[in-house]
Amino acid sequence: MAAEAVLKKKDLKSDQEVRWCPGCGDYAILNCVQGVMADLGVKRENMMFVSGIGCSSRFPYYMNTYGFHSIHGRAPAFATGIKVSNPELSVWLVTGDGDGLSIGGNHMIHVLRRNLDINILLFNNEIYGLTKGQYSPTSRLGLKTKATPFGSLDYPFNPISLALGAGATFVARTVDTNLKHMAGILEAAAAHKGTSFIEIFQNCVIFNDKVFDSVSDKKVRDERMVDLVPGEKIVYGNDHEKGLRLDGYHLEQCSADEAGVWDPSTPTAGPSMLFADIDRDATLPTPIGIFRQVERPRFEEGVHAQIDHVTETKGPGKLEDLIYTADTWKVD
Amino acid sequence: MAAEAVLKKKDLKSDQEVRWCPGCGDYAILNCVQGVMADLGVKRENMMFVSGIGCSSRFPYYMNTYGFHSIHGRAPAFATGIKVSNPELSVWLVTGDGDGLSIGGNHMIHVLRRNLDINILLFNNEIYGLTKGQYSPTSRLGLKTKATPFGSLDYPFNPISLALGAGATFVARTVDTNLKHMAGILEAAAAHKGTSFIEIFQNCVIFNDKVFDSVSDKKVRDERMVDLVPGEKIVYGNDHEKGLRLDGYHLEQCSADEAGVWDPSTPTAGPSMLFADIDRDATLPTPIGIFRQVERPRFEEGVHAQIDHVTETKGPGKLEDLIYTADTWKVD
Amino acid sequence: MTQTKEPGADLPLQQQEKVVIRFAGDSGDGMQITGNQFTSTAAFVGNDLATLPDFPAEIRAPAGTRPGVSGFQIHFSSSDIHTPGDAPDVLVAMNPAALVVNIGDLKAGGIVVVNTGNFGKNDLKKARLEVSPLEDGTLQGFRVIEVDINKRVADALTESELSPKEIQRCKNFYTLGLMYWVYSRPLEPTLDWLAAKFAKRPALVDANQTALRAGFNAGDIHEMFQGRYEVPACTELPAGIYRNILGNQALALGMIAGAEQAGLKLFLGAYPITPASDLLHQLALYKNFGAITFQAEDEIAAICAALGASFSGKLGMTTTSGPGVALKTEALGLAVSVELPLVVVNVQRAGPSTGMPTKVEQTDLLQSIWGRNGEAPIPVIAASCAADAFDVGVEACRIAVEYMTPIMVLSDNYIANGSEPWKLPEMDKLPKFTAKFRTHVEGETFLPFARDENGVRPWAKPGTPGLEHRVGGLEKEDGTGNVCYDAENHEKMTHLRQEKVMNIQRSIPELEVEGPESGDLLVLGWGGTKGSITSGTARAREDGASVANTHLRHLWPLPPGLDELFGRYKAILVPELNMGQLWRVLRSEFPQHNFISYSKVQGKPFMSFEIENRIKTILEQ
Amino acid sequence: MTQTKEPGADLPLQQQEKVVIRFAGDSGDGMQITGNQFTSTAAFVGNDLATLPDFPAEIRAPAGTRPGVSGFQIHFSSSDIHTPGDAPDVLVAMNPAALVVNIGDLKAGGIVVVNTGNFGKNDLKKARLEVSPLEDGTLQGFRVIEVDINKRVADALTESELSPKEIQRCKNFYTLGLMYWVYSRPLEPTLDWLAAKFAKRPALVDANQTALRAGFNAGDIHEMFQGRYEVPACTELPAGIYRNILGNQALALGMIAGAEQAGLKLFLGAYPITPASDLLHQLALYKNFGAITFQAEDEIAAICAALGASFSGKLGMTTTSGPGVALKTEALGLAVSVELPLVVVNVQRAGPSTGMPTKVEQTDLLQSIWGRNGEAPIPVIAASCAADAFDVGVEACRIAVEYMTPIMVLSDNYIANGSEPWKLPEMDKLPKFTAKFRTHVEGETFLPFARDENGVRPWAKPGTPGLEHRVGGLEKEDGTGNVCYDAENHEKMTHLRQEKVMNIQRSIPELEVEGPESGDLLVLGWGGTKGSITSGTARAREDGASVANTHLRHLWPLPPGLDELFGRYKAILVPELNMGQLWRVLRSEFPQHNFISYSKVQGKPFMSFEIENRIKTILEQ
Ligand SMILES: Cc1ncc(C[n+]2csc(CCOP(=O)(O)OP(=O)(O)O)c2C)c(N)n1
Ligand SMILES: Cc1ncc(C[n+]2csc(CCOP(=O)(O)OP(=O)(O)O)c2C)c(N)n1
Ligand code: SF4
Ligand code: SF4
Ligand SMILES: [Mg+2]
Ligand SMILES: [Mg+2]
Repeated sequence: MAAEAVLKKKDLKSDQEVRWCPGCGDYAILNCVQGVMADLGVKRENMMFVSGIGCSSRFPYYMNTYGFHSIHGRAPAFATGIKVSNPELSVWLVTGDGDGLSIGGNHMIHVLRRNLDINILLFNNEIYGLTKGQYSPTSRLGLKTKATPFGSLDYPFNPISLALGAGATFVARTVDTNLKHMAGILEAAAAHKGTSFIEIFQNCVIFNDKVFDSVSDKKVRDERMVDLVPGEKIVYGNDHEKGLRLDGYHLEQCSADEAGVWDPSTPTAGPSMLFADIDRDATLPTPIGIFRQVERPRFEEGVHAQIDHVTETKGPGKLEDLIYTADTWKVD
Repeated sequence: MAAEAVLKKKDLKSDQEVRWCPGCGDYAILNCVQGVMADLGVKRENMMFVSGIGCSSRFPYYMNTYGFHSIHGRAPAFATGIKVSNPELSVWLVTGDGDGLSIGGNHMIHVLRRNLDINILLFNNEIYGLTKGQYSPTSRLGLKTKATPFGSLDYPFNPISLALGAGATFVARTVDTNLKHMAGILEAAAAHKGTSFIEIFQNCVIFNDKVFDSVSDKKVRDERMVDLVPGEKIVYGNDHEKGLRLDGYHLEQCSADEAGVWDPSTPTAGPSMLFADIDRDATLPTPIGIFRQVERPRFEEGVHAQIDHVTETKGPGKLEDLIYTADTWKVD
Repeated sequence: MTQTKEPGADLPLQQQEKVVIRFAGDSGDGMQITGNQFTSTAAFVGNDLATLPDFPAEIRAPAGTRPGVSGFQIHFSSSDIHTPGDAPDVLVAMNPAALVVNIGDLKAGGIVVVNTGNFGKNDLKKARLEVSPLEDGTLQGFRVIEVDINKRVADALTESELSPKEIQRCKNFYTLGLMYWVYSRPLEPTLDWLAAKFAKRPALVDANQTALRAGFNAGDIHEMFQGRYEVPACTELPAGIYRNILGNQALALGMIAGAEQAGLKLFLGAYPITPASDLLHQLALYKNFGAITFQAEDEIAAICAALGASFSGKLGMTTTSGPGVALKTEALGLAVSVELPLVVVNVQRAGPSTGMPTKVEQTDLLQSIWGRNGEAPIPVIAASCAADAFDVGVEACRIAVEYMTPIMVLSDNYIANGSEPWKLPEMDKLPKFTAKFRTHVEGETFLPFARDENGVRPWAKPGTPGLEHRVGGLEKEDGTGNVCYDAENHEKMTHLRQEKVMNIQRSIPELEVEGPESGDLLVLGWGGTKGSITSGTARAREDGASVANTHLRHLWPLPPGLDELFGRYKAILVPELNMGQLWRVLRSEFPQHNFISYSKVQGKPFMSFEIENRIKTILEQ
Repeated sequence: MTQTKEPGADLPLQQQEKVVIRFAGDSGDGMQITGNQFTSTAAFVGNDLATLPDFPAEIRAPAGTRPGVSGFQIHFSSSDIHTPGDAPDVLVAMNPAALVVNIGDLKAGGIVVVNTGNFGKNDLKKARLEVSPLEDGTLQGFRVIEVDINKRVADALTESELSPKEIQRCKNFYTLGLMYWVYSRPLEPTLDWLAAKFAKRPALVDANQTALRAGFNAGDIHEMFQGRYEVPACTELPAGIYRNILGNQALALGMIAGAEQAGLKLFLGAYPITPASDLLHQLALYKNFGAITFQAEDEIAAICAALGASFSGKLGMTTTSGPGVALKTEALGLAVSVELPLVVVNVQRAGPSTGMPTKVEQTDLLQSIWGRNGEAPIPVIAASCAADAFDVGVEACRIAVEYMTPIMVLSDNYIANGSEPWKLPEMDKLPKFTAKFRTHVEGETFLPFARDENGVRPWAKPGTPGLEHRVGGLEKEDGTGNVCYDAENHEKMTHLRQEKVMNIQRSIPELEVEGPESGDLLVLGWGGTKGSITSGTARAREDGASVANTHLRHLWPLPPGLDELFGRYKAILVPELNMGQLWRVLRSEFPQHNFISYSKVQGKPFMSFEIENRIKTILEQ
């Protein structure tokens, strides 16, 4: 599957002017994605970016690949049609917290359960950027926005928990300010056979600036975030001196030595959920990295296997046979 | 809040002929709901049943209360408008696995996160009854239906896991063949302040007969189901001799003595998820009962508190003041 | 138990040109199977025919109740017919509910066969009757044949190993046998069908075959009939190979045929909804054609997946009914904007809202043509009968592929579930319209929104090196397709999209009329009313009226030549199962002509006599 | 630093009747604030005025680029005006991109004020320019005033404690000061506004006030102008209290006023979408009116929650734009079926699909009237300008409540964001239409679908003892509302629903025309084109044309008396920002009259001169 001519990052930049606000976290993500994609060994003509509507959803215009900027919230359905129709394509879905979890929440959970081999990047800025700053389903309680001048009353989704509940097979989180981490997650997602769901903490400088800073700011992030790496100990801290482990049904902080080893592929999603539900405001560090990674049959695989199987047993369909069945009669 | 005249079950039967197939599990549920509602101490005029479209969704027609048989999948949105508009009402939402989890999945997860004080009864028969037998998002892989003559390829949702992932505050499961259990769960749901989500295993005699029999048939159910009762040991078996307990990140079978005590109100939904993800086909028994029960502010409560607060600080709105502001000028 | 002497051979045998029978019973009585078997045999005999089932509302009502009544009407004939018939000649009623629900439709003097075995006290109560309709004068003016079918079946099957309950399930074949006798039909097709159907349960084969024969041979009943009838084969049908077909079946075949003719694989995204679900069910069988069927989580996902599939180079389709179309509206607008082929089928049912899902209506025409935000023109075509649905399916694919456009195909509940003989197409005469994918850059750069002489843009699918491009719902620059907010460009693109759709007119034939080339009245219909209009108008014409009739397949754009055609008649009568939707379109397109709306909104098709009477009333004025 | 002698007092002061200024700069340059301040001051002075912002596409484009240009146009006058003006008299361009994007619109011989501080190499590059438009002849034929505003602001604020970056942000007030000088405007309103706005940051107040005064006092620049102008207060406006208002603001006020007049609390279910979001934002402020605003997960949930709220006894409303209406279609059908009040607002934007969300269009009319499955009639009304939006909001509530019906209110991007003086209503003259809830059973049983003389059913809300009832989307039995599949009942209900909506006509006044009572031409518009039509037609009339104009608020049902009205003119010109949608409706309703469609689909409003010219062209033929 290696590309014939080696792709360069710049080959993936389209001729369209990138039009996000100066300072928007989207730029970093675009940059990182272009880098990772160039190295995937996928031919450019087999790359497909699908999105809904939102600032984040303008993403496909900036990728010099095939792209579909669809309608608000529906990208998972488009991606499904595209991937099932052509399983050869490397399909990437870009969406926002509004696009993917508000209007598009249903398609999102359904694509996760169906487990098509696509990669979903959810740019979570906890706000509606494109429509100029209303609260989203991930906005914190009490957030004052144009639509909630006295504070939001909607308890937010935790995108990771939601994905786990929907039965997702690959669930991860990364941050727009840590491109090395992001690249690693993108690569793991690309390698995963099945739907990969990646929540990216993304800063919207205009309408929700610094909302993740309490955990993701470079100054505090080592202390306030913990990277879940499959097969490795769950440690964090400036000197990797702290860890997390299970105490009965709860997580607790411990020393690095006592830390548990992370296994994102337990039979149930219960353990992943323990970590997912750690809130940014909690004393425990906010987990990033891979929350869950399990194997399960892919939808498009099943579809084509069934087609092949039926074609094998019945023989390739002949239109004439379908029309001229046994129950015919002749009029002269 | 006690009703003035004592309500009888028969007062809650409407004059409309009940029109489900003979033998349908829906009858038992209707019967149980009418019984429980009569005893709730709620006035009949304050009872409100809302539904979408499906066999199950005909439910409101048979309740001699206020009712709204709405459109497919949207009942949670109607219920939201109704409950927020009049928090006095006891709102019950009846839906099916298709109505509530296929077309209506998004509204479902959003109502769960908002946590309005309503009660959701999801009649899960793992099939579309009303449209005569297509597979639903809870149908088992491989199920042959009219729409999947060669077997379904859609990995199903686990409604309990999905509700947990969405942040539901009360999540339970019961069975149409165990009315005593169902009544207990309905009562607990009614008492819960917040959205109660109840999955009911419901048999569709016509299109998916006996699908839950492997766990719910009277002959096997004591061995194949375990009732999660808050504060009680997690035991099951014909003689209550078996139990479940946590072993690291996993659940394991043990003796009744060694069984864990069930706590559905842990800070994270991780433990609930461990139980939710036990499949009917697993060796462990299928849990019913209360998976989760936590307190969280209710949406409608917040809405009215905000209205009251703003009205207090600003004074009751006067239309004239809104129109005649400071920036006016006069033309003579 | 082979039959030696034809029972009742002594009774007079009368020839009839056409007969309408309605079988009616409880949902559990197997009336649909009975009707279908009678239909197959009529086809086997060579009759022209048309059928219409009358399902109860979606959920099975309790046995024996009025809402639980299931009916099946067949019209079979030795001459060319167009509808399942107005009033039945014969009503077979398996219980009191079936009797009272249907008796009103029976022709005066018609025959009613009643299963008295089901007229007990309890049965009457279930049907909300206090006195038996057999005794209260309800049946006055009809020829009543009373038979205790319950008992007769039990008697005939005393030797069967089946349980009494199972034995009672053979009642419908007893009844069928009886009707076969009355209309001198051969038993073989049904005997064969039973043998194949229950191949794995010989006891069932045996019992049902025995019941069928017992009904056929029931000598004493035969005497109650005043004779037997014969409806000879139809000789008016054009020569060819025929097959009986339901509208939904024909449409599904047309859709798969259309994809084949385009050289494409079909991708169906669908969400079940009455009465469109059978299209999904049937297309799901065609896996060996490479057809992909995807039952989506809702109607929106269904159309979006289909449009995604079209982007990928499949022929995307989606099938639904009115409430589903409502949900697809936004995505349809996107399909207009990105200019990809997409076939959208609306099997109409009675509205508004959930309405009456099992009843027929033509109330979605204006929604189809104009029901989108922005200027979002799409072509709209409609099937006129079960057999026509095949051609319409193919035509939809042609237009979608040749013009890179979404297209709306209208069918309805009446067409979908009605059946009639279908003259099978000659395979090499099916229209060809192979989809042409762009495979490489022609010229400097690839312009995804450049246009050919028909105003159609090129189709380039992912996987093609060098043609990488992006599409979306924002306004596009002419040619490049880049996002563009320029004022003149927007106006130009709006006109280009409109013109492209109007250009389809060039590929549509002019209408042909039946009847006089000019005259007092032209009856113009669309969709499933064709049969009634054709018969009704023909009858009026036979009675000397100066009236012609014609029928629209293409609703938008309309076929060429209409202005001239309309000018040849003093008035144009437009019968529709709605409040006058085509009539509105025509008035706004051709204000110079005189259109008269004939509206019926009862969830029921037009009867031929209604059309005939309306014509006469108008011409008398 | 108080001002002693008016700077430039020696220059000639000229009176002008009306002036159009356009401020244009980068999104970050604060042009909207500048425009709004100029507007407030014009209102303060007593001018009639109309404004129109021209936002860039939704996302902020990189600074200095063409897509990043933000504009604001104000038309202020001493006489009655109707539009924000056709071609500006003055263009203020803060950078090269703003200059090239807007220069084409400037009146021949107009003034262009250029901030030369932003015309460096890099600035030109960002605007994709190779040579400076100051040098390549672009500005030939205009009066060019070059000022290095960057430098002047820096100079004026040397003593400020603000950072250089912050100082540069005061540029817009310098510019505003300059324009205030040119048009002899008082500084006080803006000085006061600044003091209030930045009360918490005195340094900002000081810097901006200083910049404003510096612009006003910039003696050397004044010399470049050939004089100052004065636009005196407008004396043509009817007496009353006025306030400047944006269309979205006025509509939100109308909605809350309508709910109050009905004695109901408002429940708004909404999902953000440009350009309707501000309605949600504004109504969210009215908590002390008991108004509930609910930002739903999508448009479907928004309308469903609103309809649920109406069932509960609130006045349910939902606000959106075209793509959102598409999604609400199914629920709208349900609202028709259950017959509950519901106000649906569509602030139209350019389509199809996502289209051009920040541009104006009137392309959703046919969708509004006919875009639903089944026969699902609803009333449709439209606002004609910012101030009118208030009345239309109230009228929508009246119709919804009095007729128990969903209603579609059309506004558009032009009305929504344009402002004009609004003559405030006298509170006691607002229409009253108190909602009447049924509180107890009248007669034997409660019949939720019984009707009064207008065909309207009773409203009974949960919580009322004895009136428990169920509603839904299945067809209902006349009177009882029980589910009913009866054929005649369905036809009856279809007609009853239709008649109820048509009955609304009785409560609508006849149209009044401006101009001759009969003549060659009537110009008939609807929605936001009223200003241009009124001005353009008046000008044609002044030039002697026999032309009148009138405007529709009620699009469905249409007002009474139209047939007679149309008969008084030889032809009716129907200008619309679409491909002729009202024109189609009129043709189908009144085929006997001669309607001429005038279509513009550029995402831009009509200019008055376009209307004037079209009238003249038609009359010359
Ligand atoms: C059907 C429809 N409804 C609403 C909108 C308006 N809209 C566009 S993007 C958006 C939300 C964007 O939020 P998010 O997905 O978080 O993206 P972001 O801009 O924050 O990246 C909304 C409400 C639309 N385009 N279409
Ligand atoms: C918009 C729309 N799409 C589709 C349908 C058809 N429909 C009615 S009920 C139903 C599914 C019902 O399944 P479920 O919710 O599981 O209810 P059940 O009948 O099994 O109780 C469908 C697809 C509809 N009524 N409306
Ligand atoms: S509004 Fe926010 S999310 Fe959108 S481009 Fe600007 S910074 Fe980025
Ligand atoms: S189809 Fe199934 S779910 Fe529906 S009423 Fe019948 S048995 Fe019950
Ligand atoms: Mg966002
Ligand atoms: Mg179901």
